[in-house]
Amino acid sequence: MTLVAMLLILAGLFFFAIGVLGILRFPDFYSRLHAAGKSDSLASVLVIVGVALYNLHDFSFANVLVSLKILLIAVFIYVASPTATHALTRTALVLGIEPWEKGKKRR
Amino acid sequence: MMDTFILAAAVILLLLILASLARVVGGPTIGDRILGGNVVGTKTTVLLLLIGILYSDLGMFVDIAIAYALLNFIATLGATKFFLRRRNTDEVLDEIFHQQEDAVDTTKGGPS
Amino acid sequence: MKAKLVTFVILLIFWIIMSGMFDGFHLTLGVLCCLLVAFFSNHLLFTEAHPPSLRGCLGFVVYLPYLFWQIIIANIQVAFIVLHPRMLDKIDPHLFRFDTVLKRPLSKVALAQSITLTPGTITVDVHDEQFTVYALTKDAADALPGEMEQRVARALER
Amino acid sequence: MRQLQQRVETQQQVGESLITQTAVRLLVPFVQLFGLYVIVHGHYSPGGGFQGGVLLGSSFIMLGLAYDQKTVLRLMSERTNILFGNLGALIFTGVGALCAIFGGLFLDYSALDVLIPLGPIEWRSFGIFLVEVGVGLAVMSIMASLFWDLGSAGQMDEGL
Repeated sequence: MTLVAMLLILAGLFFFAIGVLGILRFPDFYSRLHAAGKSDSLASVLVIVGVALYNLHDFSFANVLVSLKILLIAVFIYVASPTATHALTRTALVLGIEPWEKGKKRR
Repeated sequence: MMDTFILAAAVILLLLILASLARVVGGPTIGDRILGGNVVGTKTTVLLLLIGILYSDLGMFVDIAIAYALLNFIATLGATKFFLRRRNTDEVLDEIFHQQEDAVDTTKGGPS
Repeated sequence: MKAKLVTFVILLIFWIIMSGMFDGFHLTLGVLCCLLVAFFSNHLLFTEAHPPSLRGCLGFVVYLPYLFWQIIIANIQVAFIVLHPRMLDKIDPHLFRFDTVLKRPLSKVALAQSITLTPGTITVDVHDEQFTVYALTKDAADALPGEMEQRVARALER
Repeated sequence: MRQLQQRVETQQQVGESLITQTAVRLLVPFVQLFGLYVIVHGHYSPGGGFQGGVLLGSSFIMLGLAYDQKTVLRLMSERTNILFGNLGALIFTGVGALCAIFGGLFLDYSALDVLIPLGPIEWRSFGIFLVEVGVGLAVMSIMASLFWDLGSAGQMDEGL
């Protein structure tokens, strides 16, 4: 159980690192949103499931409830994170932030 | 042993938060700054859970994490809504879409 | 009435998971709070035109593993693009539009959120039947609307 | 209430996003319940009256951000909101003053034992709970009305 939790947390950290690298390396705002929105939601859910599994290592009813509570955060992130990404993209398009096109310099 | 691992994970997460702060401070557009704030918020939610394990009082820190995730979501929504400010989004989107189509047509039709 | 009852039961389950205390004082207050919220905002969780149905929930639960698999594929693709040394050759961002066959607002939103979470695409706008999508690569744009729309239709329509 | 339902059904207005509206609509009942949970469990977990009140108020702020202000004002009118705020302040000071009347100090809950004999320790925990409900109501009302007033410059028409 603990080993699985460790692996999940490591995978989560890897995807967090990918997300951060993405928002530092991509050329424009919209592609940064791709990196941030996707990597962050998967990575945080992986770490959260890992923490919930690790919490079960001394098994009791109260700990099961706490683990379920942690999983509620994962559900919340899966509703909220795409919504935030969508709202940001929409606002940026309406504000007129220019997308990067092939052959231009990165900003 | 597990405590050391969790501590290392928390420290790595902190370093990642510092790296994404670069986007908040030096982002060329306002969208980048909001995006950076959102990313930092997501990481902080997870970091709170890890701190909860380290203090071996997870049930308490989960409440804080949920509240933090919620407030982060509301902050992003509020910021985007503030910059939209009663504009007619549909018309603007139509305009952008047609501009892009025209650009594609000219690049295809013209001498390459 | 049915909507209120279902909302109350869902909220009570939520409360019990959150609370973790089963003495009389907290349980009574929990039931009271759930009644209050269920009475005050049941029309937010379930609208009148689409009352709660067991079939919809089951269909959504069947849909989730597929969505999760797609999300993992999406992340591996993004990781590949981010770690690629000549990243700028790989990406070709552009907007595109398509029409959907979905009717219910809820299933449209489910499709939009799935698109946002899966390979290289972000939903920008949903207007009537028209989806405006921002794609990172050409391949990702060509794949829409494909299997995902059919799966959402099977899970949530009707 | 009826008209809010129609808004929820028809959804599409100028400049409003269906996705944001639906996500917020599904989240709001759970946010409200979480706020009530934070108020009720104030003395076992972090939080209490103020934090729970902020969460309750933020549920109205979320609705105001996704729909527009008129819709939220139909769910909870300005008059009800002011009433809640004053009721919260009344509960807080009322409990305190009752303590003072029955021979203790201000907010010395064990003095309320004369009123209903439960024992001073039980009264201390129950008195804290009553005060927290009062604080929560007041903070909820003030958060909501702050957002409404600032967002619409006092006009209460469209909102941010």
